[in-house]
Amino acid sequence: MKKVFIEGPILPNFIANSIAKHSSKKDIGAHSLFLGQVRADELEQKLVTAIEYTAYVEMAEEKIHIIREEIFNKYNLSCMHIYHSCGTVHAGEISLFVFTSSRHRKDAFSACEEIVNRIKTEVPIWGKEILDNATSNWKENN
Amino acid sequence: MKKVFIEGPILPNFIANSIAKHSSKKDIGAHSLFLGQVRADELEQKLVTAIEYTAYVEMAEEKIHIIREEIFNKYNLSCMHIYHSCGTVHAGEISLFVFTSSRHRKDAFSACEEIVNRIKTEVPIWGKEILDNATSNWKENN
Amino acid sequence: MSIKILAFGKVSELVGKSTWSATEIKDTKELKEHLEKEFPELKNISYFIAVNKSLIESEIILNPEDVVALMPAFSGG
Amino acid sequence: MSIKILAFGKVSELVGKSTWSATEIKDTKELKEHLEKEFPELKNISYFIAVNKSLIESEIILNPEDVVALMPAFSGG
Repeated sequence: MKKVFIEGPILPNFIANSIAKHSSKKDIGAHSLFLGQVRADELEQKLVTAIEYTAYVEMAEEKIHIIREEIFNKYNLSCMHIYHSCGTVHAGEISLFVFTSSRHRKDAFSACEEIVNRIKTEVPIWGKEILDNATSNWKENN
Repeated sequence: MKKVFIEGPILPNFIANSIAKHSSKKDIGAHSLFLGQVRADELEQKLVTAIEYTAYVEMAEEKIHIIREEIFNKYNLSCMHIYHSCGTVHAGEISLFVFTSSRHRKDAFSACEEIVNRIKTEVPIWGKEILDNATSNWKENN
Repeated sequence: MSIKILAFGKVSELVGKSTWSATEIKDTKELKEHLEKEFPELKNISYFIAVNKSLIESEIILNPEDVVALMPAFSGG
Repeated sequence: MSIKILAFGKVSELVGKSTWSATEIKDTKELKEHLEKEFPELKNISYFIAVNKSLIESEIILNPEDVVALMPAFSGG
């Protein structure tokens, strides 16, 4: 099964390397990338300084594998990459990276958005927001 | 008016730098990036090796400025960046980079896709496909 | 022979542990009753149960070696 | 006093130049007639006309110093 979890933030250079690897795939005309960045939200006058991510890793990897297969069957894609942070990711850093590539742009766009929606609702990952007074709050996806 | 045209391909490191600059914008939760890559299409048994882009630069920049304003009014975005190559871009290299950022993902996704569609249909840029027998063909967007 | 229990997120915080074993529990309904007796705050939050990495849609019998995960609403991304 | 003409893409290739001037042309209709007489292949392709960077939707009068662009269908991206 493809590696999904990355300890700590997903760095811009990692994303650049991932993009560069596709230059040899000459049937690709369109890439859609989604990056989820940790926001410094204000909760009852406290600022979020980081999110600590935990996951039920085995189940999450299985679920993401199923999502991969279903999205590959539904859209005409050349490539798909999904990475999620575990551990601490500070405000302003990136915790989710979804990358789809296709011949024409419509497939890459639609697949990328659908993968992000499914990861947020179907994959057992939890984010604990760390506040600037050292308290914490379990994040809830809308 | 913001600089749009870049001579030659848009490099992965340029994209990484652009991503990294957003880490100080702590109200951003979602980035959507589109990358257009030159395909090595086959035309009557000849392979496309590169596209030479020309533009009516002054009009293109004005048009992209208008698109920027309209998209900012329509969606709740924190940031928007649009770059297009001029000159020669080889197969496998990137010629278009659209980057939208927002608090929640829906705005970034919808805005990014709409900008790409509008650039392809409304902005005076032309691509000449260079074939591997040294002939050429004017590209047509569908 | 016992079942293995995993707790995540807010559930793990409330029960003060993330993995333990239990014996003599016949089904998921009985498991929840046991847990909510020991940790009454669990009644106030909603959580899903997965048995062997599959979310259950109704109560099911538990067998020895089953892995039961207690999972609050997901918040990845 | 003359108008400035810019040609792009396939139009530029057909006429063999990308920028030149013309005088005594009263409107866009007359400009097209002139061009298509000199370069008959232009009749076989479709192109838009922009005057001072605005696409025209019907024929318009040309004034001295106007910049007229002959533009085939766009193919950026």
